[in-house]
Amino acid sequence: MKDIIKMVVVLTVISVVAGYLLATTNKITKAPIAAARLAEKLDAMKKVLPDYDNDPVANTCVVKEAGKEWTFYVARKQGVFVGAAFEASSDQGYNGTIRILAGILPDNRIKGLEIVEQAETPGLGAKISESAFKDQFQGKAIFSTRWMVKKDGGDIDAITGATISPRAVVSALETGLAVYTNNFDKIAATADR
Amino acid sequence: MNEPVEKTLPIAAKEPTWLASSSPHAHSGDSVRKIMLTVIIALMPALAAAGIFFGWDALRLTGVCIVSCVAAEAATRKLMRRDKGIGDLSAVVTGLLLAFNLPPALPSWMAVVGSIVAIVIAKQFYGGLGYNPFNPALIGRVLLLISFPVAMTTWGPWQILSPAAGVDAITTATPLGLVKTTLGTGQPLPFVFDGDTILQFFMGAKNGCIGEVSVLALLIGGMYLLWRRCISWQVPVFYIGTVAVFATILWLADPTHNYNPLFHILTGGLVLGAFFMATDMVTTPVTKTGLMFFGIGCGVLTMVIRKWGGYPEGVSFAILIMNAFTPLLNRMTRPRVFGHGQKKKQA
Amino acid sequence: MKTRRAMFRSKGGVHPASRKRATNAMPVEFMPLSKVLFVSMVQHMGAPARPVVKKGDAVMRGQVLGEAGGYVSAPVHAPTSGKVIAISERPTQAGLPAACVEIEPDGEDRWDAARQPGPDWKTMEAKALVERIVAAGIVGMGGAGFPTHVKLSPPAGKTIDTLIINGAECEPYLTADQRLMVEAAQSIWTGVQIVRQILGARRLVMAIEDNKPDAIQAMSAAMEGTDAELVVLKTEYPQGAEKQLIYAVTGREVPSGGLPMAVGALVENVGTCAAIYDAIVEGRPLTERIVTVTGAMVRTPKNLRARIGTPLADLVAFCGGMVGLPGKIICGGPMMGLAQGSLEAAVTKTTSGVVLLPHQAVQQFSSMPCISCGRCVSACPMRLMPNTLGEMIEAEDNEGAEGLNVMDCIECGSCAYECPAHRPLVQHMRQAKAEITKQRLKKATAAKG
Amino acid sequence: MRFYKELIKGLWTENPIFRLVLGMCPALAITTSVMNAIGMGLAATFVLICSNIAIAAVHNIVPSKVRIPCYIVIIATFVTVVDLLMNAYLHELHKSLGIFIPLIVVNCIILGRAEAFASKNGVWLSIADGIGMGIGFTLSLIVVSAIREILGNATLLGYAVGHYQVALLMVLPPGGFLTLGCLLALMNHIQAGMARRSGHAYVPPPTLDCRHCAICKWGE
Repeated sequence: MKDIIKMVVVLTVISVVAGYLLATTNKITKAPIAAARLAEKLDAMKKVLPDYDNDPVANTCVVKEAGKEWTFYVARKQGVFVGAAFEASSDQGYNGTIRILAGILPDNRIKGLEIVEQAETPGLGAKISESAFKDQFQGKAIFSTRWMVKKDGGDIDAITGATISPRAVVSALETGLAVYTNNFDKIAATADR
Repeated sequence: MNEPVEKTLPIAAKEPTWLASSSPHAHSGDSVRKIMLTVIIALMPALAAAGIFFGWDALRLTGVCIVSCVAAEAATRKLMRRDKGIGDLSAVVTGLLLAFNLPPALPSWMAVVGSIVAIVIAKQFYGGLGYNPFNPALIGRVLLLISFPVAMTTWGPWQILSPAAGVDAITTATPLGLVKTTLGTGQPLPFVFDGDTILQFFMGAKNGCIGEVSVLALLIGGMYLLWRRCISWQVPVFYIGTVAVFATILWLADPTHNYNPLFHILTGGLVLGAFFMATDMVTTPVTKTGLMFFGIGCGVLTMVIRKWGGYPEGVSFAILIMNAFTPLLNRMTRPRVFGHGQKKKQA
Repeated sequence: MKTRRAMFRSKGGVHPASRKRATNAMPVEFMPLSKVLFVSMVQHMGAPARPVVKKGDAVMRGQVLGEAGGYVSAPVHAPTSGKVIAISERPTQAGLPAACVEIEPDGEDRWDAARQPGPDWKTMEAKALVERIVAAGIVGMGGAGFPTHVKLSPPAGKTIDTLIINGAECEPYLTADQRLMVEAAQSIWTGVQIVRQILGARRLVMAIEDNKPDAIQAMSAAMEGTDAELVVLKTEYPQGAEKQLIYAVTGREVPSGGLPMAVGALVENVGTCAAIYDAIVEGRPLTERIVTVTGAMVRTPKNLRARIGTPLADLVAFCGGMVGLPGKIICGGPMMGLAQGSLEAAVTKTTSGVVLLPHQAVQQFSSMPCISCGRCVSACPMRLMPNTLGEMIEAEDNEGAEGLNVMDCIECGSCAYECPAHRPLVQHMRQAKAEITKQRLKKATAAKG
Repeated sequence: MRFYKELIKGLWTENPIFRLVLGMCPALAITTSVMNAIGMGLAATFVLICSNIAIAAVHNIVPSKVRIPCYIVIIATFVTVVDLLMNAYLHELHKSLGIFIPLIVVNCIILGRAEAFASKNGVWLSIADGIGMGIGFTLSLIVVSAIREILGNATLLGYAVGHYQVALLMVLPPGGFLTLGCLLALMNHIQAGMARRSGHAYVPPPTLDCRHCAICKWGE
């Protein structure tokens, strides 16, 4: 009986001390973590959107389509709509889901494309994260481009030895673009907050 | 008859000059070296076919692989102070099989890397001939495939004899690669699989690794091996049979997204694998039942990889995976010992 | 009588070149008496015989030289008349020293006065017949040398319904049994009937391999008009092994560790049956046997009727000597026989042949690793896995080997015959079996003490 | 003196990766780049030192029946602290190490040292043990990852080391197994040589099948 009480007490004390330690750490790191995450996102936005002076991360338009919720980040400069960015994903990757962030200019051209998340084969499919692949999307008109890799009869250069990953990127982009064009009016009209 | 005879022994009886070892004193006369030699002979038609279809490249790769395998074997054996030399010819077989699994345009130095990996890591590190759990040539090939995917999947142009309407007759993909791409994206099939194409695939005028293209040449070699009792019929029959059955089921279920079973048999490394790689004695089961299951397993895995996997071809991976099952199959298919009533379940 | 093919084919087995053609058509010749006969007291399985003569004694042919050393043992008789010149220790064919009575023949070859033909065997009791067999020193002449009377005295309650006469002679080279069947079919047949009377066996089967058509013909002529069966076996080694033969003829499997009587069967060699005929009808104890002297290194291969105790060197010399240095000299067949270090050993009751192999025909064992070709697994008539067993035993895992039934190994040599890596598999098995037997004995004594 | 001995044993004689063969999961998973190896190594070292201190301090009062839960709680606490701190201040590294930071909890080195050392020794020696083991672990990871990064990515610490055809396999999981296996073999070989020179017989670990493999006898 005495043993059991001792066990309970010791475990409780250790857990309480541990809990206190964790709570403190969490308190200290909460703000920096949030800041780091935000910085990460803003950094990506800067890459895919033109110059803006609003806060696109806060200025969003949520659309429900194709069974998914799409978030469009609207960028403005001096109140004028200068572009929108959205995240899209495809599970047709070689090794799981690929998530991209794409930015579109008001003249219906792509401003930029970033790979947010991927687990493709290093040195092969993972080359979709390299600028040699990503940069080809810049300036492509969203309506006149055939959104397929060249091997499948489209306009997008694939990576040597890896067709699957670029194909997944293109398919994610194409789906996102369709949602964007369908809801363009609503997105462009999103009021600044 | 009652006259005692003189002892007229031609040699001194006290000093034995002959062997007094254990029975049996007779032997079938077969040896590891002879088996390896038979395999080498059986691979010659395929080598000739490779020479016809790929020319200089085929001979270059074969030469490089054999020389570097034998050199690696000799060097490792010397360094490890292993008694037997390269006389068993197993390194030559490994070199030949590795070369047969390489695309014709592969740079020579990559072939050397593959050979060294096959001999040193896949074979000698495990203890040499007889102790390697995996087929050394396939380990060499898979390592090259994973390490240098671009070089290992770059092919020259070849012409399809019966292209489907509106599809280019010249392509730089393998037949399996073509089918994987087009069926995967729902596009029309690139060729009509009629008599001309079937014959073309059977003879070997197509893209592929240098030793796998000519089904005819491989069948000649395979029959020779069967006739010389170097391989048992179970593996090739059940391997190719399983692929055929699997492919037929898929094809009947959905002919628009699956290809003809005959196509699956005539393309890729299936025939090379079924007759020469999945029959490697060291890495396959010893019992006939075990070999049967081995063949079926290889067939299922090959089709699963071809149908659902990332690579268009799965023979190498299928055989290597089944190699890992060999000890288990040996244990599971242990024959019932004579005079033991029921099959003994051994822990 | 009906003749049929064997109905059951056991798994495994090998097909070595038979090489019987050198001697299978040669009539048996009498081997002249040697200057000295070396009669070993170890002629059989079980306890050695005890010498009952001493140096200087004059002996007659058929006189007892050594009496049985126990129940599982057999007496040894003088092969000819002469003088005992020494009782020495000499190596047997297996190379181990054993007591040996050396006899200098007087050349007259007079039979012991006590010898007399028996009464009509058909009127004799089984017990009396067995007693005469014991007295005649008859042992299994196929090779193992198990005392015959032990086999013929099954414990009460055990019935033997099938008697199988082994004329398979599946070992390559040997033709002693084949010639005996061709030349003395009637004696064999009488011997068989005596055995059948002792056992009261319902079914009688004569089993001969299909590569001996002359023997099949001779035996079927002798058996004409009886209810016995003649089973023609497909030639395969080791078809003549007791358990394999019973299976091929009856489809019954002798249980592991059991005797043939467990499945109601009994196997007797044709030579043994002829010896039983000699003992019962002629009253002659076992003092000679047929030995095939053959192999590429013998000048003129022959089948010889040789006295027990004849030195092997004399046999070879009578056949014209050697044509060169042999690679191996084997007592018995090349699959299970004993390799001889010298020609000093002498003929025993179980010496069915002397084979002189050339160097190139001799198996050279090596220490190469197993390449898992599986040929030994296909060849093993007991359906063991010699490859795994060999590796286990090399790793000194005798317990593991016991678990994989190494004790069932009959040491037929099929695995090592097939092995392309020339691994000494049979040697491994013997070593493990000896080791396990030793451990079991130790355990048994410990349990007792 | 004892302190010094406990400090250096982790570097060679009781190196956690190459001698004790502990912590294989991170050694195979995150050694694709030297940067990852350093990050993982230091994170594990930090946890190891902290947990060693904490466990050495409390081991006298913890009943032996609940000692494993107690140790796990202590270890998990420090791991979470490291996880949060890295997320906050070393965000990029935290992203590339991913799931492997929380998994330090089940890294056998940490619990292994807690059981084998910290629970039997004082705080002072446990610090030495933690530092030594941690540094040994980190250095081992650096060796493995350097080989993999150079061969598989043609870089070292992110800087290009030359222009050549890289072997992708090296930065994929099989490359981890290959590298680690070869290094373990080399280590056994060196160990065998050292034992021989000092006049001892080298006894390989009994669980290994040493009948056929002769790598540790290479060149004898």
